[in-house]
Amino acid sequence: MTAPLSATTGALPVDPTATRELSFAEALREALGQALEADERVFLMGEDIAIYGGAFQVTLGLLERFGHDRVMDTPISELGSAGVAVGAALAGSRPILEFQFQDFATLAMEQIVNQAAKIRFMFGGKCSVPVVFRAPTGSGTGGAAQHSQSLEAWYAHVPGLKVVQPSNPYDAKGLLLAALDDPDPVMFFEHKLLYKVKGHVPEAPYRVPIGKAAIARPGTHLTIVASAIMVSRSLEAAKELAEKGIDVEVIDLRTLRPLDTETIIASVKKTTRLMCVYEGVKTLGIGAEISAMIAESDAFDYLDAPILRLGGAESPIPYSPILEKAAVPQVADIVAAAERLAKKRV
Amino acid sequence: MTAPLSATTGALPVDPTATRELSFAEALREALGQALEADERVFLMGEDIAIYGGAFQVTLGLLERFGHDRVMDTPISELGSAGVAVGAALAGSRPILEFQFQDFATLAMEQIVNQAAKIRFMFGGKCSVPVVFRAPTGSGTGGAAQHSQSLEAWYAHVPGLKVVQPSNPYDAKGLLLAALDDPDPVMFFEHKLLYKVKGHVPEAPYRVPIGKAAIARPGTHLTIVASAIMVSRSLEAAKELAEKGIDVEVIDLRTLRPLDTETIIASVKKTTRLMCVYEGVKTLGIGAEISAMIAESDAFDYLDAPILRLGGAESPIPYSPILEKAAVPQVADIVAAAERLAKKRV
Amino acid sequence: MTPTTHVTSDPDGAPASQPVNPPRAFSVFSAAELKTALKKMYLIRRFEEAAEEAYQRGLTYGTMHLSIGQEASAVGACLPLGPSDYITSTHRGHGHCIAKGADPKLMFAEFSGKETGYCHGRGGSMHIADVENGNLGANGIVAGGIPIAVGAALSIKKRGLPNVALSFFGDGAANEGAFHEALNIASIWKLPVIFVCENNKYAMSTSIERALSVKNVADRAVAYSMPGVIVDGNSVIDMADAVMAAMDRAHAGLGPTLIESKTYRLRGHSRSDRNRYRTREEIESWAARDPIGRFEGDLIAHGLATAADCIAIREAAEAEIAAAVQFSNDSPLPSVDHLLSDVYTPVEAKP
Amino acid sequence: MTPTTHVTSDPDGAPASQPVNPPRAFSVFSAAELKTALKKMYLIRRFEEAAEEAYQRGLTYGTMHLSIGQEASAVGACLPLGPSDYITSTHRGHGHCIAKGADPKLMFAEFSGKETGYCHGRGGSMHIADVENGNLGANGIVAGGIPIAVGAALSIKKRGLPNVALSFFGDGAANEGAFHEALNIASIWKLPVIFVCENNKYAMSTSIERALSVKNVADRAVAYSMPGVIVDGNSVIDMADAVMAAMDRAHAGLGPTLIESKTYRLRGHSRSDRNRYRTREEIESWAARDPIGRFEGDLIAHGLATAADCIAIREAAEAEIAAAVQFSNDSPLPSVDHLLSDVYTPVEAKP
Ligand SMILES: Cc1ncc(C[n+]2csc(CCOP(=O)(O)OP(=O)(O)O)c2C)c(N)n1
Ligand SMILES: Cc1ncc(C[n+]2csc(CCOP(=O)(O)OP(=O)(O)O)c2C)c(N)n1
Ligand SMILES: [Mg+2]
Ligand SMILES: [Mg+2]
Repeated sequence: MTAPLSATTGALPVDPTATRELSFAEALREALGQALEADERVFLMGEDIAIYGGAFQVTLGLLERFGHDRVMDTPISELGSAGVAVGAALAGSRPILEFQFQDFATLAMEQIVNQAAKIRFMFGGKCSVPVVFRAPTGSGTGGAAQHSQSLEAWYAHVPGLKVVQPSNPYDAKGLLLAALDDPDPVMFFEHKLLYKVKGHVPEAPYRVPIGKAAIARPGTHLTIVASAIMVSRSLEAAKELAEKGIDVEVIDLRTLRPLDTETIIASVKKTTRLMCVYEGVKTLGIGAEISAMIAESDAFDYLDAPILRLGGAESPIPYSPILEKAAVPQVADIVAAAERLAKKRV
Repeated sequence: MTAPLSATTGALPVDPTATRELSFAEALREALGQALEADERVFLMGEDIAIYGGAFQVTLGLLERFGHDRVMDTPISELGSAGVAVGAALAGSRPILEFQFQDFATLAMEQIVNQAAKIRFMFGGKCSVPVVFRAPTGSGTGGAAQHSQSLEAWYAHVPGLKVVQPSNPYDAKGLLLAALDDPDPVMFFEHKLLYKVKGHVPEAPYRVPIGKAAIARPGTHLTIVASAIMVSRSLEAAKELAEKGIDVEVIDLRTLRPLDTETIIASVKKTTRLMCVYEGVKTLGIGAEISAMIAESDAFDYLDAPILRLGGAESPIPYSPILEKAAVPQVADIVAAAERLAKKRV
Repeated sequence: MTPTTHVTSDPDGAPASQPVNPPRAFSVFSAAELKTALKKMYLIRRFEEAAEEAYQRGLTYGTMHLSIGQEASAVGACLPLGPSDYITSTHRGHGHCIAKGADPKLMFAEFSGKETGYCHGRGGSMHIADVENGNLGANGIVAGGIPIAVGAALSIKKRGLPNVALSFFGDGAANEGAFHEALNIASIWKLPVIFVCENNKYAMSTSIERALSVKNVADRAVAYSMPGVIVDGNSVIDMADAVMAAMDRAHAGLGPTLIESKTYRLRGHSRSDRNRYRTREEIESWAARDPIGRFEGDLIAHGLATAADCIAIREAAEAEIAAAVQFSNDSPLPSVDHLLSDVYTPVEAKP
Repeated sequence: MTPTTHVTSDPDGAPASQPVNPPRAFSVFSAAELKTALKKMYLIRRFEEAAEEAYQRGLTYGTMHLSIGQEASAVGACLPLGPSDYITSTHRGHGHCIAKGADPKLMFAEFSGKETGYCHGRGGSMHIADVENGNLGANGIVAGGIPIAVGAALSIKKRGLPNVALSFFGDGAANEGAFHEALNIASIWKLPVIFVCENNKYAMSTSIERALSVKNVADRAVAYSMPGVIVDGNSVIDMADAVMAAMDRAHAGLGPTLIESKTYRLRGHSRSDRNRYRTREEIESWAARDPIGRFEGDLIAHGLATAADCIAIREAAEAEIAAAVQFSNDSPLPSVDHLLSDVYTPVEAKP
């Protein structure tokens, strides 16, 4: 995991000599703890987040520090809990609701999409709904079809929501604090395979702005746009590709809504080739939007090859590890696709 | 509304002298009645579909013909009803569940997406879930933000589902009968503004195959891909555009999943210009997929201009009619955009 | 387990007119306050009639759900509430809105899609809200407001405020999962929330007999260890008394109450209703129990108002609604240039 | 309203060991059938232990939810069912699956992600299903199977079949909206469905005291006008008796029953559980009420089996599971070439 390379990409300046390392989960926990300390309106809700510390242990220890009033175990009631969070936000609190898996937020779509996302608009801009919905996403843990989905694109399709998906511990903390500052509802997606990944994380609170992508690796031949776990896979692929003489620029989206179209367009104009790598199902996954956005932008004229999408398979996520791996892009897939794309010409 | 023009687009041959006209709602009702007659496994469920005849009167009169056992009013329990439909389908029945508005299916996403769509796959292909979920969609009736959504793209993102969206009475009947034959779960979306639109509908049962688009109007300068109400708007725009010397080909998608990529690709290769017109929110709406699909296909090389998307505004649907109209593409918007696109060159 | 409290109940499910104890509302509220309540009932009635007229004259758009016949339920339930208490409302929300103190001018303008409306024309009939004054909005989603009220109550409790949140919903909403989850959460966390189910016997065309597995919605209270109270929803006084008792419980930290208001809507479900599912006799029998005349009778019987007062109040309400309609008619439409301006909250860049 | 039937219940919520009436199961089932039930309990126990071993040896993947301690609930509930009766199960579904008659070989292969498994490796532990034999599947979604069972019961009723659908779920599931909606629908339509809530006191780490607004899940039956029955879930005989009574009701067209099986899981919630939320004493006290020893005692006391029989049965079960593990180990992995082949049903082109 690399911290953002340049201040122009939206990150705050980072002391290059700093070496304090935290895992992605620890970074989130630190952000939550700092938010709970800084603002008494903030509280956490979710299934098994208190005593158990959350299914992925993100909230471990926060109960001991902040008590049951601030770190609340909910019954298994996703829709009700989401509505409670919306109501609390409307009444002046700052709730953070954890869905145990993103898949279970399907039960709460009504409150997320019909209420949280639309209330400000429906009410004529007279109020805001400052709620953060956190959820672990993605495959790779053997969770099978109902515990492995990457449905981020659904939320990115909904005006009124912001959708954030960090790829490394530094961004995890900074984006979570930014999400908490945000007056509007933010969907905060955490890829399960990242939780144990370590990286540099400053202790003092900082924000990574929502809506700014990062250039995770600058390059000249080809642009890869990715988020979450696909950023590290793309960076790994980029190393291999560099050895083959293909210099890849990797853009870490960080935010899926609003999209940082500027950063992507600028990169495509530079490299003239675009590949979108994402774990969600290929059809109508986030890569569809990025591709379409470029195809209607003035970057279209710069393209030297068709736009390639490497997305999840058109199937539910299977259980057996061999199938599970085959269902989402792996490093080798990225390398192979990028090689093909680099050779292609219009 | 025009019936499909050519047998190669997937429609059964239609007697050109036939003139029997039905409204879109009547066509659906006829299909439901014929299905109930033909197959005793078929039954209808939904809120107020029996005595009331459904919020849009699609099922009016079916209670009288088939009785409460076949035409069942449910409590207001979208999630439970969807699960009941899934269970009945698994056990050998052929349920058709009507959501009163597509917006309320947000309450049933769990059963639709985690269960109906995935059961066959999760169970290793050992069973099917033959259920049809019907739902009225779209704006234009003053329903405001929670009664006007066009979230078709969500479902089209989900492997295991098929997604159908007829644009005229002929297709409405034929696609609904095809959906009922289909062994897998089908989302069947009916645009509210179409219910009263009339068109030719043969009385005898017939099928319009799922997965085949129709060329609603052949043309040479520019391809418009649309579905539902946007097909008639695009056809109307095409007339105006023809007067301005722009000969538009209008493709009626009919099915959003699986997409008929072949028909779209062939059209784009012919016209070299593509515009996607859809009511769903522009970002990640169905046009994103069509654009991306073309941008990675060999049709990319044929493009003489960027791909244009004309989608819904990045806002919830507002109540006030003047705003509501502004939030989704109207005929004049299509004409203006097509003119722009026809002039553009790469 | 607190048992369901049936105040009184005839076999038809319609409670008799007087509760057993002397009504508390008469001792708590002044004559002026009670007359304001009567005025609100007239405002509601006239608002709904004006809405109906506008529709019949083709001046409005969209659907609408009128609460004519249910005025006592809305006004009585809101009578004990202060501006810092919250309510959540429903698709049939005009009455709740007026009862909670909304300005009919801004409501009618909203109903008419005008820029001057509560929501600048974005929301319309089903989304009128006034968050600042504790109205967290009508709601187009059946049962959608129930968990939201629970959340507001949670926020109240966290901040140690002396308030409550009150959620209105219909009998149909009691079959939604959101009802179940919300009541369970409210109960285990002992939140200051009051659930007011307005049971008007039908959810659209579906009678409670065909959709609800219990006779009374209040019978479900036991499943959440909270009191279930059946109230004559056509009596302002009975409704106010029930809500005051629930507020006492809430303020004492004892948690939520489920109040079932037995009432009836005299109009169709919405503008498209053809009334195929109920009899003229039933409608007429309920029309005879008109909540406004009933409340006037109560006030006169207790010497709190005269017949002349009542007429004056009605006329004032009529004038106010006429002015509201005029205000709305004179108001501009929203500008399409601002379509996107209320989707997100403008954020000051953080340093 | 049928009142909640507490068979017997101590203050701890744990029912005493013997119901009041002489158990019906002993007169209904032959010694051979009861011994098969004992065998199934051993199969479940050994299956779970083998799963645990495989996990500890790093041979499996994903998560798993073991039902050790809950064998009587699964086996007793399924004992009266025939192959044409349906069940829906949960994330903790291995026991239900074996109880309903699944082949442990195909189950272990599925658990291990092998092509020879019930689902060809697509489903894994949480999705083992055998639709042909009436098992509509384990389910990764808490409460996800409840409305599905109601739908199967609806289909049964429509076709006039003499069957039932039985839905297993946990105490945690009783707080989901799906539970509420499904029970209401089952009640109003009088469907032949049996709801079996396995209350093992915790949903993951969350004790019922902190999540459930009633003392017993069965207390909620009254909200759906159905009988609520509390059963000692560690007794095969009590479970079978309760299900038989519910089947009688269903067959008579009287509709659903809610059975609450009081039981306990002796292992952690899933492989990642650190058991922070319960005491060693509690676990040990339940371990002392082991359902297998209990059932053996019942059989021996009634002269239906000898101690030697029991040992033989256990050994046979152990051998069968060992063979299942071997079968699984010898089985091939799925081929990635067929990743997409089971997403949609192949359709013959219609003429
Ligand atoms: C989730 C949801 N389902 C269905 C509807 C459509 N609908 C609007 S009102 C209504 C009936 C509501 O009945 P009830 O709760 O009794 O309220 P009432 O209309 O009688 O005041 C229905 C079915 C909706 N708005 N939301
Ligand atoms: C809808 C949903 N929410 C949350 C989860 C995560 N989860 C899996 S099992 C479980 C606890 C279930 O408790 P209970 O229903 O009592 O069953 P038990 O595990 O005790 O057998 C939770 C929270 C899930 N699988 N599905
Ligand atoms: Mg009602
Ligand atoms: Mg449990």
